[in-house]
Amino acid sequence: MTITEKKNFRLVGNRVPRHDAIAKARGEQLYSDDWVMPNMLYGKVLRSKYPSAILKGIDTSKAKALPGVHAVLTWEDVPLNQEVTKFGQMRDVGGGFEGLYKVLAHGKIRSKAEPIALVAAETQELAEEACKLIEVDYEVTEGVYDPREALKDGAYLVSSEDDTNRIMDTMIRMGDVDSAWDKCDLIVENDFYATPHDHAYLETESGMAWIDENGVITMRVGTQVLEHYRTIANVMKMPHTKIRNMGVPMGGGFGGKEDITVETFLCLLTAATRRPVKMVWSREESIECHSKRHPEYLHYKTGVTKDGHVVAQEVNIVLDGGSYTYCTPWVQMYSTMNGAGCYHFPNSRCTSVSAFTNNTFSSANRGFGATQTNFSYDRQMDIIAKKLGMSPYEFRRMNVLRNGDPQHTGFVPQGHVALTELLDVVWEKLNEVPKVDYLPDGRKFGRGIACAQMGYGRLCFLHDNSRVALRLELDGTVTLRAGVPDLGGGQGSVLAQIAAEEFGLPIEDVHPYVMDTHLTPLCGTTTATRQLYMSGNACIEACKPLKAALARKAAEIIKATWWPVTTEAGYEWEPDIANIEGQLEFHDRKIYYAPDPQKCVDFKTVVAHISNEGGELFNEGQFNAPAVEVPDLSDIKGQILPDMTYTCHGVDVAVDEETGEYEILRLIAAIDCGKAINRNSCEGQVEGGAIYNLGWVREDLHWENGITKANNFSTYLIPTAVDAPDVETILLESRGGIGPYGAKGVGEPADNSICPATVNALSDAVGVEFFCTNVKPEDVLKAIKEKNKKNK
Amino acid sequence: MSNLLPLTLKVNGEEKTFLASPHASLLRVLRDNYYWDVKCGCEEGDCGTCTVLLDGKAVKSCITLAHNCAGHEVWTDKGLGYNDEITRMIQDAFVECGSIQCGFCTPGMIVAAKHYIDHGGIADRKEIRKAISGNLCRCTGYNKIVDAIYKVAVELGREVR
Amino acid sequence: MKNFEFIKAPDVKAALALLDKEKDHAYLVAGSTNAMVDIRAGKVNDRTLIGIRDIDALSGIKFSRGKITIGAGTTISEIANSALLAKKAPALFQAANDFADPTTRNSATIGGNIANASPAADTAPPLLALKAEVIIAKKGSKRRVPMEDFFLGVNKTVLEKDELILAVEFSANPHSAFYKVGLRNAMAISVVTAAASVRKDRDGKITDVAIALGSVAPKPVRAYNAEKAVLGKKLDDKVIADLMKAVAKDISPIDDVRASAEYRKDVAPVIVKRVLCKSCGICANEGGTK
Amino acid sequence: MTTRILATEFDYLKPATLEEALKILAEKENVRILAGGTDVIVKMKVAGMTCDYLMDIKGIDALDYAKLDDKGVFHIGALAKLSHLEKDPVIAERYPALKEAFHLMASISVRNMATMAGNFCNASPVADSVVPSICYNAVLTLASVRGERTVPVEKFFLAPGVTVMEKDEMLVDIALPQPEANSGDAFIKKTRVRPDIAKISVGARVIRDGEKACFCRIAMGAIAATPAYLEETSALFVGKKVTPELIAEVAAHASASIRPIDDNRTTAEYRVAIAEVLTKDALTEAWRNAGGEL
Amino acid sequence: MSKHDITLNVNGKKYELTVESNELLLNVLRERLYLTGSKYGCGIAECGACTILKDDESYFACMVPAVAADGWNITTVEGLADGDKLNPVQQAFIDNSAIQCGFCVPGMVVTSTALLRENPDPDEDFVKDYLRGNFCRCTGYVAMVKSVLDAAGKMKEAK
Repeated sequence: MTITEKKNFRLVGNRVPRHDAIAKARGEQLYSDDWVMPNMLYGKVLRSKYPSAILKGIDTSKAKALPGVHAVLTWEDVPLNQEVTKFGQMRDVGGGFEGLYKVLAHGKIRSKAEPIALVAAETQELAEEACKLIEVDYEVTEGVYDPREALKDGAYLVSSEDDTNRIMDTMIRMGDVDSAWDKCDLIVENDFYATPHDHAYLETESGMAWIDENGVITMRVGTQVLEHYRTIANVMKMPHTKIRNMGVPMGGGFGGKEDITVETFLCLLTAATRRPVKMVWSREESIECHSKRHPEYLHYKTGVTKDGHVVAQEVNIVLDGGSYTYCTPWVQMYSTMNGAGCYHFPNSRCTSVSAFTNNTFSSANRGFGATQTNFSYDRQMDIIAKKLGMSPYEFRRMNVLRNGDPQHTGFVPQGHVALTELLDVVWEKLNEVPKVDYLPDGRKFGRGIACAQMGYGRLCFLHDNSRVALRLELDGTVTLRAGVPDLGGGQGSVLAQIAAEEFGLPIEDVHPYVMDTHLTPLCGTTTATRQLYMSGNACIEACKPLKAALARKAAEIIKATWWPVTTEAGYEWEPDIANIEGQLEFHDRKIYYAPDPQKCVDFKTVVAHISNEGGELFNEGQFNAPAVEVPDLSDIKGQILPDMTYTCHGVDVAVDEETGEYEILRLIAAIDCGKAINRNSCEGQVEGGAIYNLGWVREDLHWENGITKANNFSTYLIPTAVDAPDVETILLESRGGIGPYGAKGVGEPADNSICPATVNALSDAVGVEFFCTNVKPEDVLKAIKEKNKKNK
Repeated sequence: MSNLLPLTLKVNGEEKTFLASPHASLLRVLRDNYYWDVKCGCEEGDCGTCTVLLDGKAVKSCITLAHNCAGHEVWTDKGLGYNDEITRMIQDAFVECGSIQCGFCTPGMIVAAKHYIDHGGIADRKEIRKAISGNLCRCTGYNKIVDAIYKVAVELGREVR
Repeated sequence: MKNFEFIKAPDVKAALALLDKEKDHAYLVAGSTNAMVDIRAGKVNDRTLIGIRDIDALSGIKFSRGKITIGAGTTISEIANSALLAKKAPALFQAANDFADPTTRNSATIGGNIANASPAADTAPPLLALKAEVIIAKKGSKRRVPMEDFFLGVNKTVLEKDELILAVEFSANPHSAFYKVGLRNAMAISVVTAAASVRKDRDGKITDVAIALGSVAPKPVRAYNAEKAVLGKKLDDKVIADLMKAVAKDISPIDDVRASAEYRKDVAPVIVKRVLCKSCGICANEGGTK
Repeated sequence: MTTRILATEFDYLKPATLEEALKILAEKENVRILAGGTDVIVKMKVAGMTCDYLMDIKGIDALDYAKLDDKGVFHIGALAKLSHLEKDPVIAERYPALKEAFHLMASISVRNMATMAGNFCNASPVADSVVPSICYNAVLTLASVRGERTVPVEKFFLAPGVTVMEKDEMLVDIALPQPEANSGDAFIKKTRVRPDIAKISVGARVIRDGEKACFCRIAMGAIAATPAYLEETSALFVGKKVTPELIAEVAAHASASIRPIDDNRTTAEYRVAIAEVLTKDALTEAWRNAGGEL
Repeated sequence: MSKHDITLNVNGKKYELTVESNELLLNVLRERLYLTGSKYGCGIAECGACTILKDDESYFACMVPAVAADGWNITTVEGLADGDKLNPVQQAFIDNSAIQCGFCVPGMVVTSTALLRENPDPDEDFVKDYLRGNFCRCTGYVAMVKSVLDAAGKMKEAK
């Protein structure tokens, strides 16, 4: 257990207001669309009308002739139209992990709304008009829209660069599944379907780019991966020093702003016109064009003994990668690793395959593949518990992982495994309200529980690391510089809080400067719930040498102030005060000698002394995650993720059996966060994640042969304030994480186990099993009607 | 392109005349004149990030015809924050209660809360949720936002349910 | 390219004059919660926008001699907060409170809602159930059209190009109710809506009834067959069963992005039963209350 | 006071013909004429000069000429630019001192914009193009709706920035008589830095008759309220055998007869001292240019 | 105050603007056309930082009311280069490292360009004299004069 000993925290663990909260409340926070420049042009993307076609030709002459249009670009104008997709990893991984990224369509059009041409014009109306004047010669082809069809021989080939639709195969196994079936008293097989899910962040993709006086293409685009500047530089055939993203806080990301969105288009247009260009996607464009959560078809075959012990489980997953690779291989790793989930199966095997289709491309979405399997394996366990006549709580409690149990790749996580405690606390809280069959208003009551595990920190074979820079200012405050993209999780503020805690300063004395590819040290991506873990530790690393220097100087000053004993022969030190340095504590802008707090010195004074002597007031600390080699994908063994975070959710629902409408009466969310650094932010992630994952049960993109029918906020319905129940959050602090002060990552884990818990509750209420993450009133009513027909 | 007509509005207490095309939305007129605390999340009246006060009533500026507001008074979150005590209380409560994550929905949310409080809003979580049901938020799950508005209603001595 | 003009009409007379002058080009704009969406989507172009938001004469709720008159310019908020309507026309009051969200309700007007004539217009079923009349004016003349004749089809009404809705009028009826099924509890275009209003004699027999449904046909419809099934009878399980069977004949729902026709066929009878029972003051046992 | 903007308000007029311009001058009050603007705009920025109307005469092509008339007199129109005059062959041949004056004025960009007439109307005591003009007996033509009148250059100036022009008059032409045979001239200007306004400038023109000068005009800038014609001193030079001594005597008289002032460019004392030296040099050079020996 | 609709042809592009009678050409170029190459240095026609070309002659933009410049064919420093290809003077200034702070350089290169159009083969004195209206505080003009002569030489070779 790597628990740092610091017990008496002053700031860590409190509800600390964030440094940017006031600006956001006052409406002064500027986002990607809040910026204009003189001579600015408006950029627009012409997108494919068909999900699957061959691009025969593009005639841009009429568009170019329209007065006020300054650039019309197609794939020929892109210096390097195809590049390998990277996601800020410092190490080349290859092996099918880094797929193809095409800037503008060429050859086969692979999904609806794939970018074909770019326009820059003096007004938005002109840009729209110009797009209409571009004539595209499509040869519409049949396309393939189901990954299982795409994998069959002779299926329509989505990509013009590969000779198969198959993206990647992986397999994880433990024990001997094949021989274990006969040890099972009950074998249950089910097929689950995880639906595509849109991030629906409130701020659509937008940003600006301009060329500065020295020819550096500077962008102001909110993105979760600042390191995309490398890919863009390659595409523009420019040195990595000359593409800069002066990052902007995002109006939500959730993984949707992890891929390149507007950046490359802006760079191409500003290079072509030598004028600043702004591009803002409409909501319709955002929903149709950016990535979705991977739709997954999961087949579960689970064997258990009659007294409730799980014996064996076979999982086969088919992922719909959509039109381009993007994050599919990474998501597939998470899904495969999490196939059997947080249950201790002596024998398990999970195979997965991902395939191209002509649907919108799938990539990162909060949960990153773990949510799809979490829904399936927890539903499967719920179904089995019912078949065994056991309480869903007891059955789970018997089989969840415990400290020392290996993951399915054989690796034993060092962090604390709190699944049993979480189950206990949620079940107890749920049962504070007695379970009933019917509510007084006649609605059917249902209760469900589910638990989950999800990694935090990136895949270990990426050799992930993060850097934070600190500078002691002469007035005793601290400047923190970190290239940490802030998508709303308070990633910047928490680093300031950690630095303030380390130096014993109030939070307002540390100001974070964030998100600039070239002026702030790169912290790595804001993905995989890694920032608190990686950058938090990097921040502590950065503090260490500075604290050491401060302690050394403080010791000298304290000695000189309080301990000189004058004798005839001059000064004489008391003998036993040699080791002051080791007993100093930092708080309230002072450095105290712990044994006798009256002896202290101002933080500012110590900084001044160091400065006078030309000492270093600046330090950049780096933290490296545990690193492994790329595993053998056909039999993945060893550590894949640095550590896991465990969650458990309990849900009570009321179902109107006549209309199928249902309401979430209670939602209990429990998580072992290791240590809450900023309690408001930690709770915020758990509450926000709960409603985000709850939304997955109701939101439906209505995909039909590659066309997104629900492409705006009046048809793609995310939960409003009246649809979201009050979330009762329970934060367990096991101090068992590998983040700063024993913290664990909570961002994505908070987006797990609510959807299965809700669907478990609905199945409990209606008495019919649901196998799809999306359960609309219509589905509930149909299930009730079929059940009634069967009972007759 | 239709021509631009002069449009006089009182925005955040200042009388101003803008040039706006006949079909321009109040949102576009405000944002094109650098009132950037009025956000655009859908431009269809479905997300609420563009909520402003028009003559004291919360409206969605993206589906409000700008010229229909000629001579009327518009207040945005930023303007209210500097001129209205109640809005300042709501803003501070949002900061203290951790009701803000990405902050994109916050300006519209605060204006909706201001409308609710101004029209006799009581300290009742269900009523508060109804009042902000026109303002989508994807990050917070609405919990802490309701906490903040509840806190302000209590501080103002409203009926507690 | 978008091409519009804008003229502000200070009063009804001016508005009618403009309508007469502009004819096909005219496009009335009050709350504009639908108008702006259509303009942005390009469904409406080359028009003269006539701003009628500030015409006070067009808004207001009046009650005299048992009749309620609601100005076309009255916002849905005013209706949703009207104690008078809560008592005298609960169907319309409930519909207004289920309408989109409070912020949209501050702009949207009842006139705009029925003029736009969406099959899912929330205020239509209650007005149909309350047997309202639409008071329409054009330059120099006025006419009254019963609600049931007002709608012609999807986004189509009897309104001529140069006509303006002045108000809707109906006789108060506390025995009326409304129920909406939507995919969300706010900002949700209705999947099915139902409204009913009844008059009963002393021993509970229904002497007069009107039932209406939304989102189940090209236009909001009266459920004549359902009405026949209960007229002159006292509500009991058999009558309710007949009622629910009859509803199927009144509706012709379609599949759309919100729900399937089958679901609408299943749900419509249920919510008709609920609104009728509520109108009659019988607390339906399996009713879902929001 | 700011020089980043024109913080004064006025209406801008641009007459297309001279008649129209003169009508404006007659009818409107407080009108300022804008040609090159290098004096007017500076005074509006720093000297608080204001006007109700700024009349831009650059639209009147008729005023843009520099040509000989049939009687051999050289006429310079109101819009003739200093840089063009500097390169004008007739001036180079007939009025070398004037060419030298033009060349030494301000900078190439100012000379591209400014007009000779403008330099006159600005009526600075140091106007470089005025000093040689005095020596050449220039005659100015002032036009108004009431008609035209001519004024010899030495009579044109009354005080710094003030001329004999009436409110409704406009300087339209500067006429330079044909210089007589064996006449010689010179123009010397002393400044702190090259493009600066002169500390003192001296012009001299003589006509040689054998060993004597039958005509002499000496003029000086920056030593009096207006560009000065030292009539008395000039007279001393005429009718005597020209010798270095005579030149020295005349120079001494010149320096004694002037009452210069101190200003931020130099002191009165320095001007008096230098006046003598420059007059000597100017006369020597003029006499040589007229073919005389010393 | 009067308003005037004027047309300025700047660097080959036509701009139609409405200007107040007292708006100066320099401010219109900088704040309305965003051509911030021409600089404000003194405002009283002394320093040359605001030098532009009218046709081929160098003018001080701070001395001209914008309304008086109606119809002019103006070249600013931004108009000297042809895309990425700098004009000979600009290139010479770089090659001879004649640029330090660079604030006077726009005026300097514009005036030098006019110089070479007027006199393609100047000597050192002519250059020094021609540039006397363009102040520079960093370089002491030495490298700049050398650059103009270098540019003249290169242009002669190119012919």
